[in-house]
Amino acid sequence: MLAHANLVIFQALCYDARALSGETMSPSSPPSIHDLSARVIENRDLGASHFLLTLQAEPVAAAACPGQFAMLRFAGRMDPLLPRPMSISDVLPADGSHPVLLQILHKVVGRGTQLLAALKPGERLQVLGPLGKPFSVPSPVAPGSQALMVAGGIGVAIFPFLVPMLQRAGLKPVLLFGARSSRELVRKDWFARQGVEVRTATEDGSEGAKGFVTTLLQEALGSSPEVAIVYACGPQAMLKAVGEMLIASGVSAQLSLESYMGCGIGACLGCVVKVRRDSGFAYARICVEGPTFPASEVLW
Amino acid sequence: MLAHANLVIFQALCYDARALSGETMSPSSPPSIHDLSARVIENRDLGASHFLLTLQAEPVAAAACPGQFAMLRFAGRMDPLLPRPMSISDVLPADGSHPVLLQILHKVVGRGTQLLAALKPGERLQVLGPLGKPFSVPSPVAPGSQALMVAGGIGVAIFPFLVPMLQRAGLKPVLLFGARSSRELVRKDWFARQGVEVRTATEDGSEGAKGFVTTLLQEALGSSPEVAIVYACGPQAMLKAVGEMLIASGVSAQLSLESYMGCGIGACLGCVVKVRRDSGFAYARICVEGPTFPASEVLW
Amino acid sequence: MKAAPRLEVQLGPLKLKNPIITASGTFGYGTEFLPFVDLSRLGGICVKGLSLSPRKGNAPPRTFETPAGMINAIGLANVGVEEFVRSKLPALRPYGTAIIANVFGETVEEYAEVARIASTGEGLAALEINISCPNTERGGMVFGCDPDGTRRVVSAVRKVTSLPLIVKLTPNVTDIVSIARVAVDAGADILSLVNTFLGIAVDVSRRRLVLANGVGGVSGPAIKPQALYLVHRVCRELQVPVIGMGGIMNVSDALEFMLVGARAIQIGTANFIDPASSVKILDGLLQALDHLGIEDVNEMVGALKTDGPSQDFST
Amino acid sequence: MKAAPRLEVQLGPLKLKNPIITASGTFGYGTEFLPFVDLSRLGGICVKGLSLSPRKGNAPPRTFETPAGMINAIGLANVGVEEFVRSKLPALRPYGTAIIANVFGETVEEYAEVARIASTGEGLAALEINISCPNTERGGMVFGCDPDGTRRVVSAVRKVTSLPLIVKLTPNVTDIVSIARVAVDAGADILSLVNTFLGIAVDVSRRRLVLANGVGGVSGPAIKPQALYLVHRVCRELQVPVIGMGGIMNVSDALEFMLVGARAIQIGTANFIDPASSVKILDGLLQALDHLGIEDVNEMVGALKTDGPSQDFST
Ligand SMILES: Cc1cc2nc3c(=O)[nH]c(=O)nc-3n(C[C@H](O)[C@H](O)[C@H](O)COP(=O)(O)OP(=O)(O)OC[C@H]3O[C@@H](n4cnc5c(N)ncnc54)[C@H](O)[C@@H]3O)c2cc1C
Ligand SMILES: Cc1cc2nc3c(=O)[nH]c(=O)nc-3n(C[C@H](O)[C@H](O)[C@H](O)COP(=O)(O)OP(=O)(O)OC[C@H]3O[C@@H](n4cnc5c(N)ncnc54)[C@H](O)[C@@H]3O)c2cc1C
Ligand SMILES: Cc1cc2nc3c(=O)[nH]c(=O)nc-3n(C[C@H](O)[C@H](O)[C@H](O)COP(=O)(O)O)c2cc1C
Ligand SMILES: Cc1cc2nc3c(=O)[nH]c(=O)nc-3n(C[C@H](O)[C@H](O)[C@H](O)COP(=O)(O)O)c2cc1C
Ligand code: FES
Ligand code: FES
Repeated sequence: MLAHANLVIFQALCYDARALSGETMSPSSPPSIHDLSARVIENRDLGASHFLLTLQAEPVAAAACPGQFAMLRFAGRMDPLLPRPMSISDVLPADGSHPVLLQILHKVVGRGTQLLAALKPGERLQVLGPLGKPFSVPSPVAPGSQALMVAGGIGVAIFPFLVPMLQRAGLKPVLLFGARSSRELVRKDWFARQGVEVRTATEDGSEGAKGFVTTLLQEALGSSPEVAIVYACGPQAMLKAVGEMLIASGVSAQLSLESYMGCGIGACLGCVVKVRRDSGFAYARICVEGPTFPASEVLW
Repeated sequence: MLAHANLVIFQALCYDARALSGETMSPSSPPSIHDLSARVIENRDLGASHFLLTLQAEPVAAAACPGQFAMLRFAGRMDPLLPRPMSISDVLPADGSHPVLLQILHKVVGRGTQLLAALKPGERLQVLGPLGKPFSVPSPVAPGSQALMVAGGIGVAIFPFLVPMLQRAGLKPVLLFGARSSRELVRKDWFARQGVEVRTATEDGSEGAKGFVTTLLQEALGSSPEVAIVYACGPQAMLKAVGEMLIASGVSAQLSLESYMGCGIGACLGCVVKVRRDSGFAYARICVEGPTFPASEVLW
Repeated sequence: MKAAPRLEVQLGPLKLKNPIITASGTFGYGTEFLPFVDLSRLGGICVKGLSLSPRKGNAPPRTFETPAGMINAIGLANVGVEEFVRSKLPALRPYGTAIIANVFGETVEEYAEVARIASTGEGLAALEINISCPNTERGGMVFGCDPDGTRRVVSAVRKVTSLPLIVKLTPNVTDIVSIARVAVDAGADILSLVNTFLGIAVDVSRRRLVLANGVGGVSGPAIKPQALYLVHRVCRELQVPVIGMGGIMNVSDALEFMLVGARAIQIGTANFIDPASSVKILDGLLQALDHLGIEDVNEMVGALKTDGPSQDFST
Repeated sequence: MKAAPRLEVQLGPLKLKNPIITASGTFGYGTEFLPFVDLSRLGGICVKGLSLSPRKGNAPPRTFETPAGMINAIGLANVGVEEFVRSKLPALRPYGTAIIANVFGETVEEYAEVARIASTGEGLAALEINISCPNTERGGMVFGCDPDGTRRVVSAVRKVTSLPLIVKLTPNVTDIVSIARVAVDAGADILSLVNTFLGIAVDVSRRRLVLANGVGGVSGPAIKPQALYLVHRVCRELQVPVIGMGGIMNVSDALEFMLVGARAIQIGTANFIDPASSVKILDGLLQALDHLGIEDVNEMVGALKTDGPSQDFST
């Protein structure tokens, strides 16, 4: 198993922590969960069925940490029935006209995301969050060492919120971003503007390396400078491949997993993944024990 | 049973007939039914949960006759599942910017009408129609004789489309309009502007006579000038009372009935009402044999 | 240019030009749908359930909407089998589509007599017997809810008809497979399932059951997972051809039923939501097969993969 | 000022401060809901089904959305009855709410042993036995699907506990009343119904069943008409106190179950949609009773009017 000793987990007030200048990042009691009716501020069409939804959901945004998610639902609807889990893609600092805002980056794949895509400014959406175990950031780190963010497709959604945390911890964030084609490399320029080095791969070769993001990862792990930690989010097949590469390489890695979810709060036991426990295995709930797991824990 | 001999039924091209100047109103083959995706042109909030929805649904509007209805549904939704029957409240003549338009006047009572109320211009709604048996208009009529339109609450929705037909047939239309309170006497002024005499009753006495619309009807039947025909639409209890008064008075009358509907096209046999047939009774489908029935036929 | 996928399916003695059938009670006597559907395109049409004498049906209200479904207690209103043979069947014959007469009775003898008369109808493709009908001779127990009732009805009908015999099963039983087996042993060529699930609706403000009949049958998308389960079970346990139905609204639903083993499917409640559902699903099927590169729809029948994780049917 | 409506209900030996109970398997061990629900306000909490040994449950996927419902095959994952008594029950005790242990086994002896151990738990208000569990000794036949299995389980449990005994019925039977009667004869103080309906989900693109277990249980609004029907039937036929459930999402649904005769109700899937559903429904109930001018919630129990049109239960 991965040693957790050198990882500091931001379990509380990550948004506030981000606003602080110092390095006062110590674990504390779990953040409170809020269930509120959020107003849509903006729902930007990024093309290729991707949308960036900005919500006024201050208590959720203020309590959120990178890697956490929220359950989104349309109040009063009986079909689709279940809330949809979505990563908290970013929180925007308060300005004069708005308090802290919450951002969700999503891709239309079915009925729930179709409804999300149709939301217009002023409309409302029920938001339950923040939920799940955040990413953890290693500390201290060797000067100049890298943190790789490996994104497959819409998996990129989870990373914007993580970037400033990594930077504050003294890590150099690098985004390895794979997608089917150039059009699906959404928010790439945003990362670049934050000073993140972005390397891309597309299956159709329309941009960056032709092939899968795992090729980029292989290269990055092979070359200097030192990679302190790897974060990955994307389709299960990709996560499995990434996880195996990282266990082989010995670099510590955190995977963000997905699953159908009933409740999002640990009650239905629906969202499990097989994980290594003691000598055998256990089913861990992705919504509570995850969605972030050390790569070495997950038994596919 | 009511004699049908002196009733001419406009079964075809009622909208076009209305545009004609002459009296060429002869029965013809049944109108065709259309199922189309209609664009919302306007959805006007009339207060007291009433909305006037204007749709671009030209083929339906062009084929419609007063008294008919349409089935409205939200394509792709599984809940609420069934389409909602709504009277064709009016059709608006084509102008430079729009072809013939369809109007629906509805009141929010449940989930379907809530969805209708939330429609915004540019959005789409599936419309199946025109459906059902239209009102019929007596011909010839004694000069100066009246046609009473008895409306209970949202039952008024069915009458705007009927007004010009009555006027063209040489009848003087009078609207007897009952509602809970003054705020629910929607579109009253519209009728007045069309030259319809409007008499009102409210249960709380906030406008017109205090009490039920049946009081207005009793008065109207008792006084001259001659009432050639009565049309009624409203809650079942009101229709029953109106029907009984009219059978007693001998004035010919047509009631527009409502029911839960499955299909609207005669296939499910769900929407029946008990009617007099031969020596016994039968169940007639409101969506096909109705919604308009001679008062004397209905067995409550 | 590629040829269009082949859609013809064979269910024992019954050949259909495609697997799309409209379900009994949801498609009138067919002609109601002329403004919306080219009847000649359908694989089959099951007409409203027929009885010996005409029936008026139940008092209203007869239908009500439920979450993602509806509940009905029409009371099997119909014109009677003789009138069907005389006037309804001839009107459908010209379309060259398999016409299936859905029949029922309140006694075994009535079932047989209705079936016999229906079978005299020229051009009828098959009989579908609705065994979800209460046996008035035995205290109202539904025939299809016990093996004995099922056996007696099916055998009696089998004796009076040489038409392909479809037995339509009720889902309101503990063990549908045992009933299915009895139906096949008694002479069914084909099984169709499911009929509606028993349900009620309550009007809180009036403190009454909504339907005048009290209880009704639930249909529509709400019942799809249950219907799929029952079709899958019957297809796994028996070799008989199966027609699947219950909540089919689109081509994906139709393919789900075919993958678990149904050779044809029936479209019921969907006809009320969009009267052109049946042909839209047919068009969707052609497109889907074409898209998947499948040349014959029969390749989809029972094509569910069952390797991999256990698929234990005991829980 | 008017007094608030009285909410206390008595179910045989079990008194609840109000009729709102959270359903087994949908409310964890209670504490998961501390951020959303003041547990002390609930009438009762049914914990996740407990077995003799801890169970890991089924492989994923375990849940899937269906039209207006969901399907689950969790596989009865739980910490085991001993761990429940040791750590989970004490955490719930301070809230002064009736804690109900839902128990099951794969043999009659296991049922009895789990029930015996659960009954040692201090402060437990009642046992609910889930008889929708396959009997591993008899080829996986579900205990609650036949009268004999039901009788044996209920009698065995009755012998080892003096706690109020709730028997939770499966809806997947031809005649729920006969099973209910056996349960009562064998010693049930209270019946609760319904458990989930059997169903499957099919993934067309992968040509597989979605759930790793294959079959699962359907819950949520989709099943409400069917659940209401079964609760109504049992309440009409038997005098035993009944706890109703199946798709209750709001106060209107809750009142529907009470009108047909349920003295208390359980909230299941709704807890997943909005974790505060249980208390919101409780608040809604208070408001509704107040609005209707009803002083005691018991006035609603079985208050369905049955005069007027016939309410025939045979069709
Ligand atoms: C912790 C977590 C965080 C997530 N973050 C994001 C995010 O930031 N942006 C984003 O676009 N998506 C995210 N997802 C995935 C997202 O929840 C699903 O894509 C979404 O629920 C699909 O909803 P739908 O109604 O559009 O699709 P549905 O109508 O439910 O189904 C459409 C298709 O999507 C698939 N699907 C449905 N639900 C899931 C699921 N939970 N996981 C995987 N596949 C699913 C099904 O296989 C189906 O074919 C996340 C999932 C989890 C568990
Ligand atoms: C031929 C016909 C024409 C109609 N024309 C109009 C119209 O022009 N304007 C208008 O506002 N309404 C009209 N109605 C009534 C309208 O169809 C219902 O009010 C509507 O379906 C309710 O939908 P909902 O989803 O909002 O309510 P639901 O969520 O279904 O139910 C809310 C309440 O409305 C009642 N209800 C539901 N459906 C009906 C129904 N069909 N008839 C009576 N009560 C019902 C129920 O008792 C329930 O309590 C018409 C009905 C028919 C049959
Ligand atoms: C209004 C209505 C009437 C029905 N009448 C009959 C009938 O007469 N005979 C019959 O065998 N099934 C009848 N059914 C059952 C359907 O044929 C079908 O089995 C059931 O509705 C499930 O399919 P669905 O969910 O696609 O509607 C009826 C269903 C509905 C909704
Ligand atoms: C995810 C899930 C897990 C469940 N686990 C159990 C269980 O362990 N024991 C039990 O008796 N019922 C269990 N049930 C059934 C519920 O308690 C309830 O009977 C059923 O879901 C119907 O109610 P609903 O529609 O309100 O959810 C479970 C239901 C769900 C959805
Ligand atoms: S989604 Fe319910 S336990 Fe995770
Ligand atoms: S609504 Fe179906 S027959 Fe009238």
